[in-house]
Amino acid sequence: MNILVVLPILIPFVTGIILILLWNHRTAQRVLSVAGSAALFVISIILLFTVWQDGILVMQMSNWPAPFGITLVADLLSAIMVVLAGLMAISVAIYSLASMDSAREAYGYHPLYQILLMGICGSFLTGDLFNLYVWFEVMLISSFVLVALGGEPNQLEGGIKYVTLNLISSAIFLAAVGLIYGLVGTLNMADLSIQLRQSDQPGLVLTLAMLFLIAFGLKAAVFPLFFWLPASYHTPPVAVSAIFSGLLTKVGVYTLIRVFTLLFIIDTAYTHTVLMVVAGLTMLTGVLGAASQNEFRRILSFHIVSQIGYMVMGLALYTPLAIAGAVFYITHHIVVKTNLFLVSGVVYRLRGTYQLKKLGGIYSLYPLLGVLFLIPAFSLAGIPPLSGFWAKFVLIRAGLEIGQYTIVAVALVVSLLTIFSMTKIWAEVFWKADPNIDPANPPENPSLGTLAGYIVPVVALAAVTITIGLFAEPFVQLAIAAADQLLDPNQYIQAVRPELLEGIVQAQ
Amino acid sequence: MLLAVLSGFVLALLAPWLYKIGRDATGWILAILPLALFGYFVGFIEPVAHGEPVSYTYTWIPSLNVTLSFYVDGLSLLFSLIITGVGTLIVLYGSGYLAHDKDVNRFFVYILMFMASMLGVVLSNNLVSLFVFWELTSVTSYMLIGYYHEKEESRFAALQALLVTGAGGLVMLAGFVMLALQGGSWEISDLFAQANAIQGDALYLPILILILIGAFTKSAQFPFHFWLPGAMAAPAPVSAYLHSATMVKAGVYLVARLSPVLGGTEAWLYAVTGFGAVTMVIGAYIAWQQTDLKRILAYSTVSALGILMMLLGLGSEVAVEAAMVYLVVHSMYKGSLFMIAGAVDHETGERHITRLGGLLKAMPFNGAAAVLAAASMSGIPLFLGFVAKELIYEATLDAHILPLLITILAIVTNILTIVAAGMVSLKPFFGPPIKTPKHAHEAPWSMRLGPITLASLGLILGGLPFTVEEFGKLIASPAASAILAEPLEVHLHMLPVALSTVVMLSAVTLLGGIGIYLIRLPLGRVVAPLNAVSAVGPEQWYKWSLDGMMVVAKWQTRVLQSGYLRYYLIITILTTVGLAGITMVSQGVLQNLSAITMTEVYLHEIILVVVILGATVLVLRTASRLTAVAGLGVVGFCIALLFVLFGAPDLAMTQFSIETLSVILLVLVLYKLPTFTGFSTRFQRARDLVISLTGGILITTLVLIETALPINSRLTPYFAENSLTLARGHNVVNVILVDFRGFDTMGEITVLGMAALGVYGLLKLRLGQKSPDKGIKQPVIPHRTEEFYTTPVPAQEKVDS
Amino acid sequence: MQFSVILSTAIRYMLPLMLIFSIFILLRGHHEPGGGFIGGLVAAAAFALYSFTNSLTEVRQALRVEPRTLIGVGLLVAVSSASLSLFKGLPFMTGLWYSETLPVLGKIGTPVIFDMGVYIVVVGVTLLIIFSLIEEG
Amino acid sequence: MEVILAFVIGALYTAGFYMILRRSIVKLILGLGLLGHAANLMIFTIGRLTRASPPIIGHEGEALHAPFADPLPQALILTAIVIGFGVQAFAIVLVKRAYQTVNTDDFDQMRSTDLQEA
Repeated sequence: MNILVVLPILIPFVTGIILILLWNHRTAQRVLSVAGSAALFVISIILLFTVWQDGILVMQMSNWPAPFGITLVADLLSAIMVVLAGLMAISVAIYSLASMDSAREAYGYHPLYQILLMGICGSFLTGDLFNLYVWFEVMLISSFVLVALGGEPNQLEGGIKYVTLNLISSAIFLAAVGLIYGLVGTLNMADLSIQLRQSDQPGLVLTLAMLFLIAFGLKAAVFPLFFWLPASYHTPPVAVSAIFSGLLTKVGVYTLIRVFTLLFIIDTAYTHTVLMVVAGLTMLTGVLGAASQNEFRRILSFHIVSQIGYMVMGLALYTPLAIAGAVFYITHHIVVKTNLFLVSGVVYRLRGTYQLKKLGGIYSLYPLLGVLFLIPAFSLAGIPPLSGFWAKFVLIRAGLEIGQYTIVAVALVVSLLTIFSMTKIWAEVFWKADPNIDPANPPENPSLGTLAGYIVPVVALAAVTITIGLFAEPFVQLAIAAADQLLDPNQYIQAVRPELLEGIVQAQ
Repeated sequence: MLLAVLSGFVLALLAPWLYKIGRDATGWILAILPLALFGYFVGFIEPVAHGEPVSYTYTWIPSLNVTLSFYVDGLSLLFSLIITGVGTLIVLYGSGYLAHDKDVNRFFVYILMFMASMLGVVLSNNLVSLFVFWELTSVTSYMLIGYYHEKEESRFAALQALLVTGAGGLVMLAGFVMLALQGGSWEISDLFAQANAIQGDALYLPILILILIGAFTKSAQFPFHFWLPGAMAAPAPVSAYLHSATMVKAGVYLVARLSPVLGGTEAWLYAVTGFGAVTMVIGAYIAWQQTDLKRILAYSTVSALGILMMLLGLGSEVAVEAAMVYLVVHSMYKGSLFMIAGAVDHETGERHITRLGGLLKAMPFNGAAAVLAAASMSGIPLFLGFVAKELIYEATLDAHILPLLITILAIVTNILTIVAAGMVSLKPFFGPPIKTPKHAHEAPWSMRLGPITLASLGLILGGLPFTVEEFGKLIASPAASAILAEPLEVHLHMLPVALSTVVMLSAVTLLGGIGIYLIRLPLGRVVAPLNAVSAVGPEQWYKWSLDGMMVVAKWQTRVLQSGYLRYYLIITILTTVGLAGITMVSQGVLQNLSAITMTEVYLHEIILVVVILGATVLVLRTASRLTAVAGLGVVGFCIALLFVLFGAPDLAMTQFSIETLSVILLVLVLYKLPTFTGFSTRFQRARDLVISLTGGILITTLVLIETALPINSRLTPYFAENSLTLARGHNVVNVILVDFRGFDTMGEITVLGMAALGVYGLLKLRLGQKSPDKGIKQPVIPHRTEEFYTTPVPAQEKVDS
Repeated sequence: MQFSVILSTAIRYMLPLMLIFSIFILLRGHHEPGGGFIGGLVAAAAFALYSFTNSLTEVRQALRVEPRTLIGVGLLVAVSSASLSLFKGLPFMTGLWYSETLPVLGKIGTPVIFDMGVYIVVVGVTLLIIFSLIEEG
Repeated sequence: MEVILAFVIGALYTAGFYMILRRSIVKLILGLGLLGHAANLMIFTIGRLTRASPPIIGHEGEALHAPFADPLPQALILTAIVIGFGVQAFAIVLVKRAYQTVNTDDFDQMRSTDLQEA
């Protein structure tokens, strides 16, 4: 037992509680929010290193042996996800200090932010299917509130769609959990892995797999379930968009990877073919959606959808290299996508709009900001040697290795279209001359130094992107090791409770 | 070697700071690096010409077989010398050309990065590293072409170049990966030995096509050639460097590099030679009809690249040797002519040859350089261009396929090339002076050095028997041997040893060129109608595909992201039913339905069920909000009763209290909302009912099947056994809630808490309007005065964002 | 809403009774149907009723703490009881039981305290929602 | 009884789906409420029905003795009910606020966040 497993949930939880108790103390809230996020980041890194060194970490909640209680499990994938959550947490927390308006701060932005993190970390760490539902709900309710907090008309409109579709997803998830319990009588994922593999109702298991695909696919915003995302992600303050864009859909992807490597592997030819189709269509529709947009954050939102397709593609290919590709892709994508939203926020801070038509001239005035945009943008587009290139390279290679030419072709086309829409932002926002230049009334152009709260996280995340790109080896190794774990569910089961494996032996 | 390749990147990053110190002298300082690198590579000439290639390997990403491995043989050395040599002159030239431009430091950054990337391309032995550098050249060229980024034309050209070469690059990447997988190695030098295996594989043809597409886009081969003239929106130094001497040759380099692996087959011969030949003719034909100095040069570059490709496709000893000599010749004359064109443009403000003339007096140095370069371009004896042209004819006459046709095409191309040479050198500098927008004067030294050096090199190398031979022995032949993967013995001669067909062809070409030059204006008018064809040319294809993509994108987004929540829901429901339903049917799950058995039912249970169904119908049909809420409440209470009946008192109590709360809440909130209005048509209602029914049927089926199966809870016996003894509670449900699965409850109360905070925040905080002050942070609102928000705000106007 | 004086007085006296009843439900929850959730709802209902007959200010005075703070405190109680075991080197939420039986409370252990946390949160949540809606008008 | 309830659940789901497909935002909320009921009843039924033996250990016994209702689905539903309540309470208020800003019950008036600005 290792306390590290539960800390990523406890730290934001306790921080959030204290922030609720310090409701009217703005300064204390700001300090604590950053401190809590920093603590989460530090602990997450320690967790990852421990898992990397000692193998999968497990904690049986309330000390009941699996499968009877709730088990927390940190394998490499979980640990990686938690580290990413920690990194985003601290980056966006700092960014929020500068960008969040005091009105929203006064109505619980900081505690909600922490509880959101708690829900995200809980989703990554739990080894129990129903408990996963609970963490999903924790995450969702916080995100619901964050989307709508402030009550601007756009927020409310987008919020309703966001809330409704996610509630549907939760309802399907809950129903599927009930059905799974009714079928095999257990909720622990390790135990489920065994029971579902040995079920005498394989057809029913596959049917339930489809329900989970829908429930998690909706959270991950895959085709054709992504509508809530472009409808809402551009409505809240940019810090909220940023943390959402980085982490929320990735929780969906994480759970897809989890259940389709651990639970539903009874007929991968069937399930993963469905996933492959989903992946291809998600990539395409997402990027085409982005191409048709003319607003900074909407383009970025559609790109989230498109990129999710790549991650699902890795899962669908279902080879060690492909899964490693998916894991690497998630790592890269979270950093890059969050950063792009942060940059959009800086531009908004400077010009007060996200409309490409009304923007321009940023590169001439702020060359550094231009570079800070180009790093994540080119990375997203897969330009080497940035992180996104390696992510795409691994997936393309994995696809070609097993002769899946169609999906590779789609991935390449989408890659080109990604370049297209990233350069569109670049050309319109940064290169083009500022369309509103009014010589009589020049716009205020604060130096970037005065925007330190905005710029520091952007620089840090850009540095991470470059590091992952230039020194990709350890990250690739990590992804490959995570993939090896994922493709051998017995490792997971062994770590949760070795006795469970006896069930397999007897059955064989 | 690693330092040699990467130093350019490092210096690029330092350039802005150096510029702050060095100002106008920065170019001279920065030029030291390419010059030093040039010297460094000169040091390789002797050993490479005599011995084995040198290779260096540095680990990078071993898990993916990616190494930073560099391979110096004749081929990569020749390219490295061009890149660094011309690079030195370009950095100087650029510093003069852009001296008064505020963004000149950015030029330095990108040009140095480009140079380093280009070095990486030609030196990399690892396919992935090569691709990395390859893409970097695309990206840096994007930034360079878009240097004058406030002009729409520049942005368009930059994007066009990036998309065309980027698309090719991505296709090529697939080819690379397949090549490496088939060949069993990611190192090019290892693949040489696998040539037979690769060429025998079923995937050979796809691999070849994919890689050639990459090379053809980069080297502006037909039908991808159009981006190159477009790229003339770039400043002159960029055109001189990227679009004549280096980047566009990357495709040529790649074809040459992979010749030993992929070359020698019929497919190779036809594809590379064919596309090369077509490109060379088309390029030359369009070139002489242009009037813009840079566009003439751009199309003639396309033509030259076609010649190079064609020669590599022919693949004979003499063809490859010709390619290498011509490559060097072209880099020198074309680089110098681009710089001269830039200087003319820079100093006169004009680059249309029809409006230029008699500049020799004002610009003697550039004029002289132009004449020298044009002479080499025209292939006049004593210039290296002549040597190249002789070799080209030798190669075409000797071709394996259609030697006559290819030779004729080559002659036509060369004749038109001579015309173009005359147009860019004679027309602006000789004849009667024409007044130009700016008062013409000679360019500064930084801008003279490059043209003069490169132009005179054609004479220096080609003007003496000794230099020609040494050039062949040390530079061209080692490069050609690398392409053929075997030592070759072709000796270069300054002048032909005997009067042969080749010499005759040269003479014809020269005379033809002069003749056509003289009648070019009337001839141009004669052929003008033919140019209508270009309206449906490849450039249009690019525009059409881009427009087409946008149409599709907008259409699919409008359809999918329609904004109607109900369509989103319909799609979601249908997807769920579809996926799960198809799976159920196809996997034979429905067979289980036969196992359903009816168990006993009591009357009070039936009554409850009827009440539930009745209340549900009421909810559906009533026009009153309150009735609907009441109906919903009845459903909830009846379910609570069911819980009581089936042994779940805790559940029942919770359901009762929650239901009460919900009803209160609904009444409180909905009280003020309007009554229902019928929005939907009868058809929509029928459609929605069918869709909903499919969802209901799916669930019913699943429940029926599952309840017919035997249950075997693996957890419950443990709870039954241990609730009291270990967890000290009689009420097992409560024990599960606070102990066995207490962690769930912790999450649950967190959800509750957040929901309450959300309700609170939603009701109190109303930032109705967009902040008026251009997105600058909301006006600071006193933090503790919550009353500030409690004043109800009237329903706001809808604000679009 | 005009309630008669009798009702208003009755509710005033019912308030403590209902609170005691809610605590009774809370405590017996471990052994009989009941528990923190239902107990909390009963307590909240008491205050809600009170708020129908009295002004919100009075209810707030009777409550003494902000409902928001109750949420925080409840969560804090829950998480503290759950964390105790960590200090003993046991997994999170492991039930620790005081060996003696206390009067009224009976056997006391961390799961019971956790349930009290639930109770407080539920009171806070319910009241926060109701108060906000009432203030909204 | 399970068979009958299976159809009741199906009916509730159908009604719920139908309601959320309306253009009225108020009906959306009612539909979500119906779906919540349906899901709870479904899990309850899936856990198999046992009449009148609550899972409470008698004061004389040490453990539960069959027949007893499966306590686990009950605990799960309890959690789900409470979570559902919290989320729905928020959703209700969200709808109310949305109604206040656009001043209509009609969802078709709420498309602006999806559409391009002209």
